[in-house]
Amino acid sequence: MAPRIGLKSLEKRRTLIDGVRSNLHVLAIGVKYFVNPRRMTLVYPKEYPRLSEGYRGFIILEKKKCISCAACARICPSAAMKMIRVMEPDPKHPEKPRMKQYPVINYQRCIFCGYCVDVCPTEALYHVNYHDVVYDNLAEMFWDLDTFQKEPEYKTALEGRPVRIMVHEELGLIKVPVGEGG
Amino acid sequence: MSGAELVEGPRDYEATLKAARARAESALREAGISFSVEEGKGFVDLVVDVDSIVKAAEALKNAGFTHVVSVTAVDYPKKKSIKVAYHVTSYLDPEIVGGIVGLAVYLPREAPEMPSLSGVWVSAEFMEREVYEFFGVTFKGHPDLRPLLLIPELAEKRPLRKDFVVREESIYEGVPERVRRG
Amino acid sequence: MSGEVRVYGGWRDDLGLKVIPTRRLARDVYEVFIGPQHPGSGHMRIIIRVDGDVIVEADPDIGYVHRTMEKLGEIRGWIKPIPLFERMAIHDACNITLPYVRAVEKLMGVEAPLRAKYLRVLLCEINRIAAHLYGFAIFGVFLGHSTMYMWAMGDREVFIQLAEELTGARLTHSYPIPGGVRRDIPQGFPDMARRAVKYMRKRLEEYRKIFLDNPVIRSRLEDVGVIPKRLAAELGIVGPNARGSGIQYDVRIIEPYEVYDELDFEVPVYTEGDALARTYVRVEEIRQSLRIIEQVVEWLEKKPREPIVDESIYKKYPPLHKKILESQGRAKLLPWMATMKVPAGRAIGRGETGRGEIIYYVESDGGMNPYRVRIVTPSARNAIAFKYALPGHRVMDLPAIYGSLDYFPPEADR
Amino acid sequence: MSLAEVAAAIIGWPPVWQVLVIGFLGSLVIAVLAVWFERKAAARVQRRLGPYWASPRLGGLLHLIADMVRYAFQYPIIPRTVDLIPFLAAPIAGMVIALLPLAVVPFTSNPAYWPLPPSAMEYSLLIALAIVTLPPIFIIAAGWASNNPFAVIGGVREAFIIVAYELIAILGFLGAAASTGTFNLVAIVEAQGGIMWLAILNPLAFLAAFIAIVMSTSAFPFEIPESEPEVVAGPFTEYSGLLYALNMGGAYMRRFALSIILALTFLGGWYPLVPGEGLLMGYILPSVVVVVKAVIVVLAISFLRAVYGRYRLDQALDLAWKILLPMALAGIALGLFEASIGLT
Repeated sequence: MAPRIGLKSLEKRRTLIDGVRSNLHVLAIGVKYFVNPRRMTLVYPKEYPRLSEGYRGFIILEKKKCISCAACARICPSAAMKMIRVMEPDPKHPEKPRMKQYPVINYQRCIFCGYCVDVCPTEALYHVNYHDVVYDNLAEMFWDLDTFQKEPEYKTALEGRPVRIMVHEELGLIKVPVGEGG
Repeated sequence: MSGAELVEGPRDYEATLKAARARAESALREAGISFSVEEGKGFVDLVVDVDSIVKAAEALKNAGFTHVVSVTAVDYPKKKSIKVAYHVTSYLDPEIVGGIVGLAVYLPREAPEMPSLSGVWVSAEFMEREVYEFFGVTFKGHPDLRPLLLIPELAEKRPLRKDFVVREESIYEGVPERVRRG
Repeated sequence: MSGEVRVYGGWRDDLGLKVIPTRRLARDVYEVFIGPQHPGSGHMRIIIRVDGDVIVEADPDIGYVHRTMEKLGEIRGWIKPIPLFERMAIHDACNITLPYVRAVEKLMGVEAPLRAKYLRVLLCEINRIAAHLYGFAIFGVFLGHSTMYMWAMGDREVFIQLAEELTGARLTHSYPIPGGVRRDIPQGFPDMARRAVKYMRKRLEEYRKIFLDNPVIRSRLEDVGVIPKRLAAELGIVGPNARGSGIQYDVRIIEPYEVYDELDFEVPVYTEGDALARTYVRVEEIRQSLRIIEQVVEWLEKKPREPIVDESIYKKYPPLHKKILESQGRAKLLPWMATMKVPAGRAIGRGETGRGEIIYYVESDGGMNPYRVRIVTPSARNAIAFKYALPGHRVMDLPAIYGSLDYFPPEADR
Repeated sequence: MSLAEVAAAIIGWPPVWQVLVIGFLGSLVIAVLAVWFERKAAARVQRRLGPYWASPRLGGLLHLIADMVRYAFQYPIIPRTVDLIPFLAAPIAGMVIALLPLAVVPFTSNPAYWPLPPSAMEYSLLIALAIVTLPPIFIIAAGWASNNPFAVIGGVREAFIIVAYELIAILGFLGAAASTGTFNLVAIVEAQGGIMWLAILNPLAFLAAFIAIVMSTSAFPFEIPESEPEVVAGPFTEYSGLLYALNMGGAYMRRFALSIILALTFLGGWYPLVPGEGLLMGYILPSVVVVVKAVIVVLAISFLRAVYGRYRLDQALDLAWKILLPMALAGIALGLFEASIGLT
């Protein structure tokens, strides 16, 4: 059980008969797929893939878990995650507002590497399993703190039909329709 | 050389590196070139004088080092020098195949100049052009010394020298007013 | 006209190798700019000078997608460059970042646990197949074979799907981190991988029929763009291109990293050195990668789960992190990683990507940022092959040679 | 005689009718069909959907019409450096002349609907072949007038290809003439009768002629002058908008015209239908049969795109001169032999 070098050489140039035969092979395989195409196409957005739970899509903040450590902003490779300071009431002393910092995210820059989610010590950030969301303008893509706490509306789901993409032994990829919420 | 001598199975890189280093050192000694050794993890640099580098390169080439894998330049502003290392290795010699040995010189930071080794190792040609544009090292005798990746105006700035500073944004910067208000 | 000797063909064994200088030929040759906005060039330009239909001289002019990787690598700490570097060859993301991670590991003195090594190899081989299929797709388009393009791109999707299940991202996995990997295999992954392997084996047979044995394609590739063994060694070309020329070199064998020395596979070497041989090397490599995936998946399935990060990192994990690693198979990062310091030193990390050997020279001065990251990508080393392989061929051979070298501009330009 | 009658008489005159209606309108419809089929067939082989969104219910059939509308409204950019008159004239003339062979081929055995007088009909095959050789000149002219390296290289390639395929096409079709001993297309069709198609009797000449058609219309695997990876769009690199569409349409029309000649000479023409009296039985139905056969040939050529790559120029020429030319000559010999033993 060890890797090794395998010296090989090409088959020699063949005769005319071989040429005719391989031409026939070519045509036969073309006709084979012409008759039975075994398509892989996903007719997006009529159908859209329901991605797996571990998919690294949009990142959402659960604010009450956040401990303001700024680790997410520090590890962000594309400087998409930023910290802002907000005044908010202190649960212990409701009369005295306190200064706290929270992350906000700029989806113009985010590369969905998921470092922030993985670095968060309290799991205050999580991924949703979609990322095909459209914006009217770039400014909107800089989420403020409120937007960061809500999962964005998944408009594709309104008009499309979800399918789950599976690996198939004969056909490569197949689409299996899933019911709503399934 | 026959096929049996060549690489067949997995190899011990440390042994290869040791052999390559011994080969290179003896080649330089035979050529009567003095050198000092700088250790690294996975390679070794042999530092020679700029006047003897062509002779050293020829000696290494004759010792079986077929090609350059990297012309690595590092800027040391504190030492006022730029180190240019030709990391070379061999494809054809089974004893030292893959072992990386560096042939390095220290050049003054002001007007660094050294003879081109692309006459010895053809594979250095494009990499020398790269060092030229990023560090401003002039290679005398290079067949075609012009910037490779950059446009000439940008190459004038010698972007990989340490005095070309690229500043990273802090984690509080770049948040628009709308978002900062929370 | 001028008394210059015209050089037809970059190399003949009896002439010995000499540097071909550019920009010095006679004026009566026709100059054609292939690229950068050109269907057959990608983001690069090849300035060819043709005499009749024969290329006299080729001057690869690269750099159109240079993204200052080396400079940015110096300012972003040690872990942030990983997602950056994978953008050099986005469909080969794990292969191209792993050597950097290994170089950093060498400097830090940490080592990934065995399970993480297997996981790295798994993703590397998935990436290798995807990268080769991508190469085939582009090659197909170059030769006017649109079916090859669509098939290879479609089948690549299978392996992207595998990678997505494993890492959570289609292409930019950012999977290896110093000391381990980020995720363990999800439920049902081994079966999925086995199905994909079976499927791909069948498809390779069909590829052979419609593409490799297609008389049209065969005649386009045979004896075209021959790079003899000695020239290959002198030019220092890497990967399948070198192995197509009979160079017995593969980093997985020369410096077996991760667990490659424990796996059973073959590194195909063809001696012909023409475009067809380079293509066959890739086909064989896909086959061998499928074998590796099978072995790795079996190992991962059989062996009990263990932490997928280095002991030194794992023992600093708070209970929450350990719970997540056990329940979701997700290895959390620790906050200090963003600003960690790496002991001073110099290391070279290398690995075999789909296109060949990649080398990272990483130097640390003990600070929070790398002092220098020098990256030599396989395509950057293969670029010089254009200069020597093209002359002497017909203009119509240009796409065949370009495609067979599997040159990928974003990777070369860094 | 009213104006309408005059117009009807002009259009009803077989040469005009054949060029304008069967040729131009017919080939427009057929181009829509053929392009759709080409895309759809390639898509099926390539495991994808192909044209779809332009008309989902028709399976994307109207995609080419959408394309043509786009071409029609695209701003045609004419570079300053071109030679203006040839640049503009070449695509138009090329397309018109591509259809001209249809003015001389018969679609029926009923002499009332022949486009040529019976005496000229004796040489109809030769006349058709003579006209067929004209359009490539305009492709070369287009390339030359464009004054662009890619266009010039494309034009030169076209010139090489012409020399190779023209001879083979003519010799291939002459194989049919040799078999039947006449240049009269009507007589050739009649000689084939119901099932004695020359494609079966003389497969060598048929194959040579078929491949020559593939070559002449730059279909795969001989799409060399317009080979995208090296020469962008070959002679048509500088064309845009409607002019580009004319160029592309010209190639389809030439393919269609040549396929009609092939259908007549090798595929039994209007048989199994025997033309009778009257407009319907004597002319329209037989011509529909011929056109259907030609369309099948066009579609078969389109299918090749899905499975073949592109030959190199010198390899295509090699194939033409070393294999197809002897094959076409052998086809003539076979035809003469068959004629001498009275097989046809």
